Amino acid sequence: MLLDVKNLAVTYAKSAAPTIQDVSFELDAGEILAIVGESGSGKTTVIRAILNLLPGGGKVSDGTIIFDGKNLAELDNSGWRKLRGGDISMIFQDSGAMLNPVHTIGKQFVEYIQVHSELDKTAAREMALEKLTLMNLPNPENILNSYTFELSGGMRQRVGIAMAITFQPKLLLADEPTSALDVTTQAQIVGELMFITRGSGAAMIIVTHNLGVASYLSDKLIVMSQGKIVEAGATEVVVENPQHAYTKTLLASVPEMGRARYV
Amino acid sequence: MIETFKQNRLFAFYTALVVLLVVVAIFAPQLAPQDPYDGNMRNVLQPPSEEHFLGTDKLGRDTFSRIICGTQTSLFMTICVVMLLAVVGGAVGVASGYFGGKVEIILMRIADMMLAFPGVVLAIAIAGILGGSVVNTILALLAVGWAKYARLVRSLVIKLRNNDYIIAAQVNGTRTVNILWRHVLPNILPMIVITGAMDIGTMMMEIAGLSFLGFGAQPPTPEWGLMLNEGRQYIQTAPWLMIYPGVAIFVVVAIFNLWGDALRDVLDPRNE
Amino acid sequence: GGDSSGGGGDPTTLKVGVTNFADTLEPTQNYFGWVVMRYGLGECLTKFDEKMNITPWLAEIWNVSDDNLTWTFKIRDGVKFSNGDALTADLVKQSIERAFVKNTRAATFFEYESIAADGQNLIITTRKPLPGMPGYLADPLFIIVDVPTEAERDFSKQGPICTGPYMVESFVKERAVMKKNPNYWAGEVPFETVEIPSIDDPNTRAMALQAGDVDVAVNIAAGDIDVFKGNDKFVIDEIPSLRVVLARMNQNPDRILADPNVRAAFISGCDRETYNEVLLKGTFLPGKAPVPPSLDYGFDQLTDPNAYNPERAKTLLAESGWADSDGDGILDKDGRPLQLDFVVYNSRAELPLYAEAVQADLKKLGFDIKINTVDYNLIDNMGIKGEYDLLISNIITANTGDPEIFLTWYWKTNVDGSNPQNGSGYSNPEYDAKLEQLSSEFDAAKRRQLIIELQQILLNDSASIFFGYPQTNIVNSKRVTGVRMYPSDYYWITNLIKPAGN
Amino acid sequence: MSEIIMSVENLTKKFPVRGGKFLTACDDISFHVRRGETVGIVGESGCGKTTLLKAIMNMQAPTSGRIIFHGEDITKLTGEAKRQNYRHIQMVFQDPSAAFDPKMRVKDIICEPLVNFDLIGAADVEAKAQELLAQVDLPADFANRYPHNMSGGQRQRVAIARALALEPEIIACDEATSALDVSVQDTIIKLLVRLQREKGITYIFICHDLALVSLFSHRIAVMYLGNMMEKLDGDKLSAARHPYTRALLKAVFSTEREKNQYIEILPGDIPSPLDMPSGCPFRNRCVHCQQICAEKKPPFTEVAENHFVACHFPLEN
Amino acid sequence: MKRILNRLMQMLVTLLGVSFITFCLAYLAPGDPVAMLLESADTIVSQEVLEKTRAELGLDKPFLVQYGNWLAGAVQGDLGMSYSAKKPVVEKLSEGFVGTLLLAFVTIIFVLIISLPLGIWSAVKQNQLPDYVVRFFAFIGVSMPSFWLGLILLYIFGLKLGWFPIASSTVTAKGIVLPAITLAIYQSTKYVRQVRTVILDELHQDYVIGARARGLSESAILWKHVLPNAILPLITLLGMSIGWLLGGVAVIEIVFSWPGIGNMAVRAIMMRDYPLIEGFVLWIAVAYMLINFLVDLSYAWLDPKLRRGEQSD
Ligand SMILES: Nc1ncnc2c1ncn2[C@@H]1O[C@H](COP(=O)(O)OP(=O)(O)OP(=O)(O)O)[C@@H](O)[C@H]1O
Ligand SMILES: Nc1ncnc2c1ncn2[C@@H]1O[C@H](COP(=O)(O)OP(=O)(O)OP(=O)(O)O)[C@@H](O)[C@H]1O
Ligand SMILES: [Mg+2]
Ligand SMILES: [Mg+2]
Repeated sequence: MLLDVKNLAVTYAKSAAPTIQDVSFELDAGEILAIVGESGSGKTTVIRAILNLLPGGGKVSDGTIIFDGKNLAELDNSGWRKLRGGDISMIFQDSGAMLNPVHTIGKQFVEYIQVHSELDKTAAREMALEKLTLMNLPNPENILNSYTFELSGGMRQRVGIAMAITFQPKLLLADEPTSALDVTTQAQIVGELMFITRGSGAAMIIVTHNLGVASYLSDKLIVMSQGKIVEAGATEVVVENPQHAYTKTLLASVPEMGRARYV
Repeated sequence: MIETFKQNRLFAFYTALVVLLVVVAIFAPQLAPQDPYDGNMRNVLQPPSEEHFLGTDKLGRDTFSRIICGTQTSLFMTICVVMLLAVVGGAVGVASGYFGGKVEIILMRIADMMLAFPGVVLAIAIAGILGGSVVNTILALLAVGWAKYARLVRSLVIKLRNNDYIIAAQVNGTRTVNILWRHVLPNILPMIVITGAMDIGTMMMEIAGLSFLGFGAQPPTPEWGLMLNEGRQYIQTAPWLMIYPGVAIFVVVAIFNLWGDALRDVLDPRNE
Repeated sequence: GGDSSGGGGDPTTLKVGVTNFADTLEPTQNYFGWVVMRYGLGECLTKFDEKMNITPWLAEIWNVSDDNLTWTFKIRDGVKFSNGDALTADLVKQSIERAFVKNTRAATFFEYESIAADGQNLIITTRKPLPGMPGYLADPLFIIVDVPTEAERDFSKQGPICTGPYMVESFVKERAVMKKNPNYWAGEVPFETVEIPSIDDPNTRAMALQAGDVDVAVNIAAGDIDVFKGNDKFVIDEIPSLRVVLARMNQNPDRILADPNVRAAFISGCDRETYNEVLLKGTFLPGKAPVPPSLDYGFDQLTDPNAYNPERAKTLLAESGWADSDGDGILDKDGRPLQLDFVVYNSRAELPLYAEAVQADLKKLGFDIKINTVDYNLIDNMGIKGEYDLLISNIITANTGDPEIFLTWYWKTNVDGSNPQNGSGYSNPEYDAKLEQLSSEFDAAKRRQLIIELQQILLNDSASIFFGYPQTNIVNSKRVTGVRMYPSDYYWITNLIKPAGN
Repeated sequence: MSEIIMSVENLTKKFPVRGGKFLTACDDISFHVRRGETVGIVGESGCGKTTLLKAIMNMQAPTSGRIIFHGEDITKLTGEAKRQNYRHIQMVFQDPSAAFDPKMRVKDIICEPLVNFDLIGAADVEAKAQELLAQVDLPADFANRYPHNMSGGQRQRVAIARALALEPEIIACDEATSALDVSVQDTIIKLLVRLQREKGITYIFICHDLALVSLFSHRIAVMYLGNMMEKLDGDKLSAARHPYTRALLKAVFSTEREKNQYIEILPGDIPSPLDMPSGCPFRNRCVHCQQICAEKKPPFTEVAENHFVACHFPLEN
Repeated sequence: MKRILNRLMQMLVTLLGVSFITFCLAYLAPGDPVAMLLESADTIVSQEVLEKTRAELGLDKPFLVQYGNWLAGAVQGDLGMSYSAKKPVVEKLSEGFVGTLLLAFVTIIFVLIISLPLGIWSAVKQNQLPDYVVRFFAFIGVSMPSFWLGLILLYIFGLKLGWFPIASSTVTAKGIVLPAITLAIYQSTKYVRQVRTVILDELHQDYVIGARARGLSESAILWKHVLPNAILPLITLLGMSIGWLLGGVAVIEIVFSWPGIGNMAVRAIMMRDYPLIEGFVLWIAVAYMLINFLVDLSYAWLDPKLRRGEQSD
């Protein structure tokens, strides 16, 4: 088992009740897990907790996260640094915003590669080029010399994915990687994510509020509501035969082409 | 209101201090143990003693009484300046921010010009040319300071103007006057108040600076900057004359700065 | 007090902390000649000694013809300008004529029929007998400059070529640097360089001296003098000066002070004794008459009708119809409040002090006195134009050896600008007549008597208020010796100031 | 078929941008709106939907073109006439949390339009507010709440209540549900549809979600890069014939997994509106592109009843 | 390039406005300029001479013509004669210029040395002891009148300890220390807060989370990512401070008798030397504009958005 999350609880402020509670799930290598649920239900919190990147003083207040046999709670700072961007990578809703606006993409890509390897600058750049090419990005050389604001949303997202897969991570965490994109671009990115994970055997947790994307992409599905998992299981089973009332409403509310019209 | 105080003890505490200062300022003549203007000329430059808590000055006036009364002068001038700044700057800012067009271009050009100056120096020039007096000091600081407020308010109004709820108000058929009065003003007021509160300390210091240079309050007004300037002459022989007005400025400015900070924490919509 | 005055320092450099009002070193501009002389740069034909006696300087000896109209000054042989030019009577003539061309004040000292040079003799013929002539020529306005060098030298920028022990190295208002004049005629010049920072604030000046930033400081204020008294690192030379602190009273028509009763009330309301003895710690003598007691012009026999008497002041005001009709504590008459504009400058510490003390005292009588602090440079012009109700200044009373010029300038009737210095509107024919008499009186005793009478007239008329008479001082650290204060206040840096070691 | 209540005629909006160029946000857009119907306008980001709506709402004057409503060109209205026009056209905003003055209570918010047109007095506010709240299924005690004390869905109901207050003929919605969760979106749409039935309101509904638009619009207009590509009846969307519309349809993921096997990826990015391709705006991403597409901008042609397509080579069903 | 030209044009317009306002100020100020120029302490000039000089100087012309003439002179570096010094304003200004420039320079260096490390430290240690300590002192600093601080420093270090001169009527290395430190303390207290805020702002940006997620160390994030971003707002601040300092810091210059332009300005005002005041105000405006312009240039150079925008023009 690659990842084993048990009874995870996260608390933001000192005295407040935990924002998420009792979250448990397992993930095997090569599996794709989708987390869906209403906004504010704690989806982002779950995956940030895995990388210990909780914002604003958030703390794991209970539970364990075992990754690849290691209890992550026992990691020290350098252990975390190795893990982040190494065995576990993250893809954000807007990967562009996650890059420094005053440095070129190339500079940051190379820096990232050098943090996790012994490569020199040229070799690192080679590697960056290679990863970008893998993402079907036209003219990768040009992209390395660009700043984030010079790329379109779809391109930025692809750069983010290219960086995330650089070191063949065992686990990819994707937080709404397509929510800011147009439908046509979304289809492109979803396709690429699928291709990459299936191709490399990496496991992935994808947070999305698009149930269609979730059912297209994932093997397992978790439905969250108000900080708790209300339903979990194989995607097919959950989508086709939802048990929990909330999941049912959710599925029924998704506007689907060709469903009964409102008018 | 009471809720706010409960939630923010620190703010309540600073507010209490501010209220105390205001009370001291209002009742300064009653609180001062002696006449701040009239001293015993046979009893000058006395070091602090039981009778004269902070000593006496060059004309035998009681320093403590003068410092107490200085609260009135200082606070009165500062509050005048800040209020006028807010009103004048605010009006200009709203006019140019909401209506835009030529008026805006002209007003903002002038404001930019004013901002292209180190305020204090220009204030010195204006106060100097007009001649030192309380009113002229206020005018000078007003002439120099309005631009900052106008800019601030304008940017707030512009942000607001593109806000959905202002657009909604227009779509609802709200008349312009009402939009300004009911929607724009209440929503920029907190920022103006915050800025004003945070400026009180600065203004107090600038007023003291002007007086220190001789362009502000004139003798025999008990004004701290002026007292400091006078005390400077006696830095060696009667250092208390220089130290205590400075301490007074420091304490009052500090209180207002703390209060301003706390007020910002309380009022700033971003902190909600 | 701090006793950390730097002991060491460069023995070839003298540092003097002064107040300076001069923007340039052109001696004929404004009163800038004073500075030229004080800095050890310029010299005159005659000089006042410690007792205010006229003594020879660039002129060795002089005499006046029997008709008292023609003066002959024998110019000292062997005197050289700092550039090496020899001083001749002709150059002196040019210099004096230049002063007359450049500054109208020259004519207020004397008007000449002719000036001629004859060998080393300078012959001046005047229109009327002028007993004060040798004293007039001691005035810094008549500093002897090397006029022909003006062709290649801008005096106002580079400073004039003169005969003093030091010459200009650099000058800006804030700081002058003088260097040794290699051609000096009267003996050794002890310092290579004299640095003269201008420290207008009296208190800062004192601190600079104390901290060893300067070796000599002029005019330490009353508040600070105690710091140096009894401190064995410093020497104080304090003398009664020839100065008086007075406030002109603008009595032109329409002015509140045009009413002699109000003037008298004003003066009676001021407790001058307290101001001088307490506020100024006795560094000033209480004022009464125009001429200070340090000069023998009958100070004690003059009677001051306006001695401190607040009750009398109240009565006088009431007599003139001033009453507090609106209950604001300020008297008024015909709707006009008893408000006076009191012009003050700051570079002398006692002036604002007097003004504020007066302000406090007279408030009790119902005066509302507005203090208007201006720069020293504006004072005289404001005085001339009468832009004041009261204008305080610290004035030298006998810059020509006796008070004649002083008594003339400020109180002689000003007919269409004939005596611009009197902008106050004061006019008394009797006074003018006596002045006329004085101007051609050669007999010392009679002159003294006239001056006493003149003073009494001013006192009786409440023409001005005389606050006090300062001691002047110059304080030096024991690094140097030979520092002296002269009553005339003209000579600060001389070649008598030497490093202490020598 | 009901009467035409508003017609947009040749509406063009250009923004001057740096370098003296122009950005064409809306290019010669024309369509009708019929009373009691919903017109859904779909398109990807930056295609000019909001610009179009701003013209309709009289918030931004178009560069050219007219919008005829009640027989007059409302883009020319100013001052009081413009204000009076808002009695008949109201709007619901995308972000329900930004659309209210945070300092006002719900009752004041929803009655503000009525007060503005002097239709009710201060005394009637409470009652009227409760009546309006009831229409949008909110309890009466919401009248005294502040906007920040409500959930997103509740706020959007308040927004709808406010838009209803004047009983306008047209309500324009700019992405009115895209900030909401799907389940909330569902109830809001149902509410809108109910109100339309009860009051005969006309909606102009701007949205980027093709599926959603298809489910409740009577008419759908598809926009791309400032141009209108296809107009057709809402229930006939699957019969769309423009390659772009088709591509959109194929990019929609579904929870019904078997449908997802039809996902097709449209290559390339949307061109920058500053750098528009000549001829057909879609040609650089279109697999059916031919010579003429680069040369001539395709005109609208009616390929079936009420079905217009701007394409030189409309696809067959 | 175009942007820069644009900026320059804007600056010129602003300068024109500033010059007009100052000219108005001087024009409306009480007193007859000719009389002020010609008369000195003891001389009053006759009406004819006044009229004649007035005509010579063109001061009898209509207001706008006078302004035009003055402006034409100003463009050629002629700002008229100082009433008090009776020498050209430009010359008088240049006397104070060196002192002010030097003081500004040294102060800014002190400010940077004090405030950058403290600000960064306090941001990184947000809500920990170092942060509280730094903020406490910064707070004390902002609430303390600078002239009072100056006097106290003067008393201690000049008078009691004798380390520095009491009055620096000339520009000396020793003399600059106390005024520069006073100013630096005063300014630093503001800067420390600003640096802290700016750094904190940046630390909360998404790209910091991104960098963490990529496994970068905290120090690499701070130095390589946060600082380059923080520099832009700080440059603006720095520009404002330099401009402020170049205007001459009258109060401090007076406390320390520093021969700067602020000191001169205060005297000019006391002496009602309007041409000098005009010249002074104009100088400040020019200095401010120049600094702003430099700040803009540095933005164009440092901010990739602007840099790239420039190229595509
Ligand atoms: N920095 C923070 N401090 C305090 N509370 C937070 C913080 N970040 C998130 N929360 C709270 O935690 C809860 C879960 O937030 P989270 O971002 O995980 O939700 P989400 O499911 O990702 O929502 P969305 O779909 O809107 O992204 C929310 O109620 C939010 O208010
Ligand atoms: N005021 C403006 N000035 C310049 N360009 C503008 C302005 N408003 C909109 N645009 C541009 O016009 C184009 C259309 O904008 P619009 O907001 O109408 O798009 P949209 O379809 O509403 O997009 P979205 O789905 O992102 O809201 C965009 O390229 C936009 O950048
Ligand atoms: Mg989230
Ligand atoms: Mg939009």
